[in-house]
Amino acid sequence: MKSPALIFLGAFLVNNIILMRFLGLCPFFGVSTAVKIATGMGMAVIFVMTLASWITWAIYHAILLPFDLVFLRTATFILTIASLVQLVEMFLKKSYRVLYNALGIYLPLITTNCAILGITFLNIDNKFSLLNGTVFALGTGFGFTLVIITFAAIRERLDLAPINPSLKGYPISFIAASLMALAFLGFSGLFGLT
Amino acid sequence: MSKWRIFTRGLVRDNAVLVLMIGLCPALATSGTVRDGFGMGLAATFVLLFSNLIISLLRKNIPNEVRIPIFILVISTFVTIIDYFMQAFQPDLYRALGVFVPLIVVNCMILGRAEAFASKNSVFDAILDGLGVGLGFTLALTIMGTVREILGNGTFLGIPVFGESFKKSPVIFMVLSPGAFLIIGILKALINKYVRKEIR
Amino acid sequence: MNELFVVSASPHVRGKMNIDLAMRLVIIALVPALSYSVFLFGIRVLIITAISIGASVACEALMQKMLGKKITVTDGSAVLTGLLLAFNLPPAVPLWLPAIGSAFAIIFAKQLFGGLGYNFINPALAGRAFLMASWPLFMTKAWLAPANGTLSGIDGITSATPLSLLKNAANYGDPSIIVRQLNDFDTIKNIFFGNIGGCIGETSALLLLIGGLFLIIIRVVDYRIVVGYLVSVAVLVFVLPTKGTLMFHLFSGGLFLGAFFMATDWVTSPVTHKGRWIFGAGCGILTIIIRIWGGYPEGVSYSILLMNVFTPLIDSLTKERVFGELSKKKGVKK
Amino acid sequence: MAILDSMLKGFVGGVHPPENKITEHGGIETAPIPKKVYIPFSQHTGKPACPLVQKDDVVKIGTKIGESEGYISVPVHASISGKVTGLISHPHPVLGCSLCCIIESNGGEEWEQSITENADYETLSKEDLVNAIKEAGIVGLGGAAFPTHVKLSPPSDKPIDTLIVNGCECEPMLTADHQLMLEQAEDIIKGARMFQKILEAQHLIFGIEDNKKDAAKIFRREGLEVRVLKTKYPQGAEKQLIKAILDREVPRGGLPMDVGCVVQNVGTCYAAFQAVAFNKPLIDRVMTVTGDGIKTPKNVLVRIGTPVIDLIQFCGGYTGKPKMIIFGGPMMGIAQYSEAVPVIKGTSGIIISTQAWDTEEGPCVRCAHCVDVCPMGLMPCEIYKFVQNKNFDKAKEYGVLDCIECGCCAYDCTARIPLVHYLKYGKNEVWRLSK
Repeated sequence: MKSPALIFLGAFLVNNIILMRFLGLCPFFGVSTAVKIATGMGMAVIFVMTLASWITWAIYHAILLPFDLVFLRTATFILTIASLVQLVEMFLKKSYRVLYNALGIYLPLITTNCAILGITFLNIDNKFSLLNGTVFALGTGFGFTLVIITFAAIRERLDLAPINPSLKGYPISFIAASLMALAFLGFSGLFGLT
Repeated sequence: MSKWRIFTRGLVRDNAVLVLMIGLCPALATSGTVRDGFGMGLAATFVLLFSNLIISLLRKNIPNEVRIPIFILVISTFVTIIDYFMQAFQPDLYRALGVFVPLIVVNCMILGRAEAFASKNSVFDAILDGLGVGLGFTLALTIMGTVREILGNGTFLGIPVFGESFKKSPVIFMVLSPGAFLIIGILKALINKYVRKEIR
Repeated sequence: MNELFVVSASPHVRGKMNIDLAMRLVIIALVPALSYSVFLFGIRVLIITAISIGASVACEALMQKMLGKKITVTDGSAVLTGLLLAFNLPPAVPLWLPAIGSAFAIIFAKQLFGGLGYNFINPALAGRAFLMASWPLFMTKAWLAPANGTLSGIDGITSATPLSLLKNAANYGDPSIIVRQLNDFDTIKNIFFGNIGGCIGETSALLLLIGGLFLIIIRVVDYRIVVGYLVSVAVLVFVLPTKGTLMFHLFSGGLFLGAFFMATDWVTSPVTHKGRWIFGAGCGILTIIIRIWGGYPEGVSYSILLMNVFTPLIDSLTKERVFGELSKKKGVKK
Repeated sequence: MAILDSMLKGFVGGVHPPENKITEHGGIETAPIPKKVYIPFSQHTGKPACPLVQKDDVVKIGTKIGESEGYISVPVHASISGKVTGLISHPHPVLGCSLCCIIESNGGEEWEQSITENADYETLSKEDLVNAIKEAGIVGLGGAAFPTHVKLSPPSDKPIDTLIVNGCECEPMLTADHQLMLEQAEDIIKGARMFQKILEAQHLIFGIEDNKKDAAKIFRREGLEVRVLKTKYPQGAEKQLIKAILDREVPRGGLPMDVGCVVQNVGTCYAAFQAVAFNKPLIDRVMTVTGDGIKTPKNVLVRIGTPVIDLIQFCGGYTGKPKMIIFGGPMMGIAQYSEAVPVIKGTSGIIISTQAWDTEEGPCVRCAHCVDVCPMGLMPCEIYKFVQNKNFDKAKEYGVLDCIECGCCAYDCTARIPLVHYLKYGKNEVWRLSK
């Protein structure tokens, strides 16, 4: 069993959710036009991802496993996350106005973010305990945030470059992401993690 | 709109991955080999086809306020079916695709077709649309899988191409994650340059 | 006389440094290391370098033509990319390898992004990382023993460079003896003067140091990045659990090549002063982390690549202090 | 080296172009009275003066031909005696074209009667002194031509403790201020003392670069406080000079008076003294005519409005085929397309050059030399890209409005990008958009 610190680093750098696991690509390309926006999105993802991993872990271990309903996993998880996001949005709007203003517009986008659901599935597939699952979700969320903010800064620079019209937009972003992933290969094998 | 147009629109003109740039996660993650890409494409097509079918059948009975949860339920039912089916009959493929099989449920392509097309059109049209979009997705993944497998592994469906010496030292980069990003970037650029104009 | 005079924007005098000159000066600063490498590993080094440079220049010209731009291969930047890529290759790689690496570097890391000045990641290092990902065997095993020396700098061990020996000492004999040998004065001397195996351009720390100092003095290379890099490496060697001594870590591998010539690449390093310190320190930290805990024996090129990726972010977070800004302390008197 | 530079007291950044001060020991020669002068009504920062004369009016030297319009404005005076032959639009060294009064000389030197020695000027009140300076049309002669009386009337809530007299002349090639300091030190000191009295400043400090030690010596001998500064461009820019001498930073968007300082150029001190002690309006100035395109480079005392061609003849004509005529120094001067442009109050020098810069600009390679040398701590390489992409919000955020257009960035640009040009354009657009 790997220690929580290694799980965190693995999820944060080595198996970065976006660059290595290909999860959450829609927000990665869609919400990375400016550093400020990307930061908001990243924070929202960290927040929701951690909450979601707790709740789905509880549902899985308290309901689905004991009652032999594992086959309902996909359906329950996605509905749980969708309603969780709704609840969080309502709760923030009422009680934490500042946080709501910062994260509010990103919350609805998160429902369709496969990263959240993916992490809850991976938590189960890896048979993580609650602690490890939390650490894993946090590491993943930070990895997501780091990469999306960095990518946003790169794209701000790409906007000013004389790029061929047929490469503008998605193609050059993909190629930039490819080079980013290439650089992140430098982390592979860190602490023996693969 | 002719039936043929409904089918081909999803296949080519509004190809989910290569033109609309949706459903990217599975497209990049599972296109390391032809088999994985094709398998993933078919799995998604299955879900798309049947969710379109059911939603189109029920379209007059679904209350508008709760339509999204119901769509998700329908979709996740078929995702669970294909999930268990592949686990039973294609264990190798299932292992290769990993978490991306259950994640078909959040593929915006599927929910998007349910919302935009199946819930408003006849059953036959919905089937055609589902098939078109699904096969378009399969096509894109297969193309990417082909390029990446040939370059990155020196094989096509496991059969060596370009001789044994290339198979010994292929461009491994292509099967790694940066290769996936690079290939789709190049494909998208080529489409922008040569194809997009003519279709419009 | 009714002819109109030339009207151009001020200033009407210009400094001596320009892009072409700077590129040529960097190339000149690298020539000693290259010549020494030819002496060490033979004429093959020259062939690899020539192929690398040739492919790089050819791809640059081809891409510029295809993208409908002015062909500017004479500015020397493509030559420098090719040269630096060759410097990062083991001397016994197959001859097609540098050509492919150069092509990747120029096409995907540079020209598609808009050419010189717009690439966000060092093309030569991107080329190297691409080769490393694709053909790891060639990139980590194709060493040649230097003339009058051994690959490791230690007598009797001929299959590993000093850094991989440090990392996997157990594979080559008794680890404690090997580590002691590696940190011997004789070994360090071999490493410093370049009497060891390694990538084409990284063997002689001394010659790289001379070239690098020359570039710092003529202001082509910013001292902040170099100092930040080397100092952070030095500090971490003391703080972190590593078997190598300070001298061993500073002189071995591509550290000097990276710190003086590649991390300091104008285009891909931050423009702010604070940013340059951060960039240099970040490179040093990542280098040592990869050397100690990473999956590769050497971390220089990946550390620089990673910091290249963070450069735009560093730039936007570390704006220079504008004159008169927040000058509560000094500005408003009374 | 850069490390040492930043440790020395002074401002950060700056460049040191070749000085080329070939007229350093030349002395000041008086140019002959031109046959015709073209006197623009706008020679200063602020509103142009309002014409007072008409065609065929007869004027004498010192006759007021334009009245100041509003507070930030000064009057304009005739610099020769003769007849007004027209008020037309004529090439202007800064504005392209502008309304000029053309006066044809009658060959004589008839001065306006009021121009007489005012022996008891020291008894005048502060207000009278400021008014006399304004009426004489005195502006900052360092180049910016900002009306002097405005600088001398700071609001009461901003007390001035230090008057700095700027004798830096940091622009390469120019030596007019240097010569003036050598030849007219006495009057400059009297002018500076007068300013000090007006401003009620406790301290009077002369700032002189270390390539003009002889001038510094003269002022020292008079018992004045002189700071010899490192020869570095733009040492003579107000904000940088204050930083170097007093280690105070003028806040962003602020003026020297915000940190209790006023900076006056040595030429301004001289002219203001003349204005008060002899009632002499600003009708001439000392300037340098130099460059490789002129036969005998000189420092000359020139009547305002003299067309540049007359000066070129006075200085022996061109050496070869001239390519450029630059009004001002090589760093901030403005290139002229015609030799008909007249000398105006702010013209500190004229450079005739036989070479022109290749204007082709390369791609920015982010060498950050511009960031290193910018005395204002800006990032010209980033700002220029925002301007190029018409992203003026970002340009403003990065401080384009703080640019002092000194030209250091473009001087040191390895890609030969006319950064100052882009920044000026950016500034204008930001101003335009914020209106």
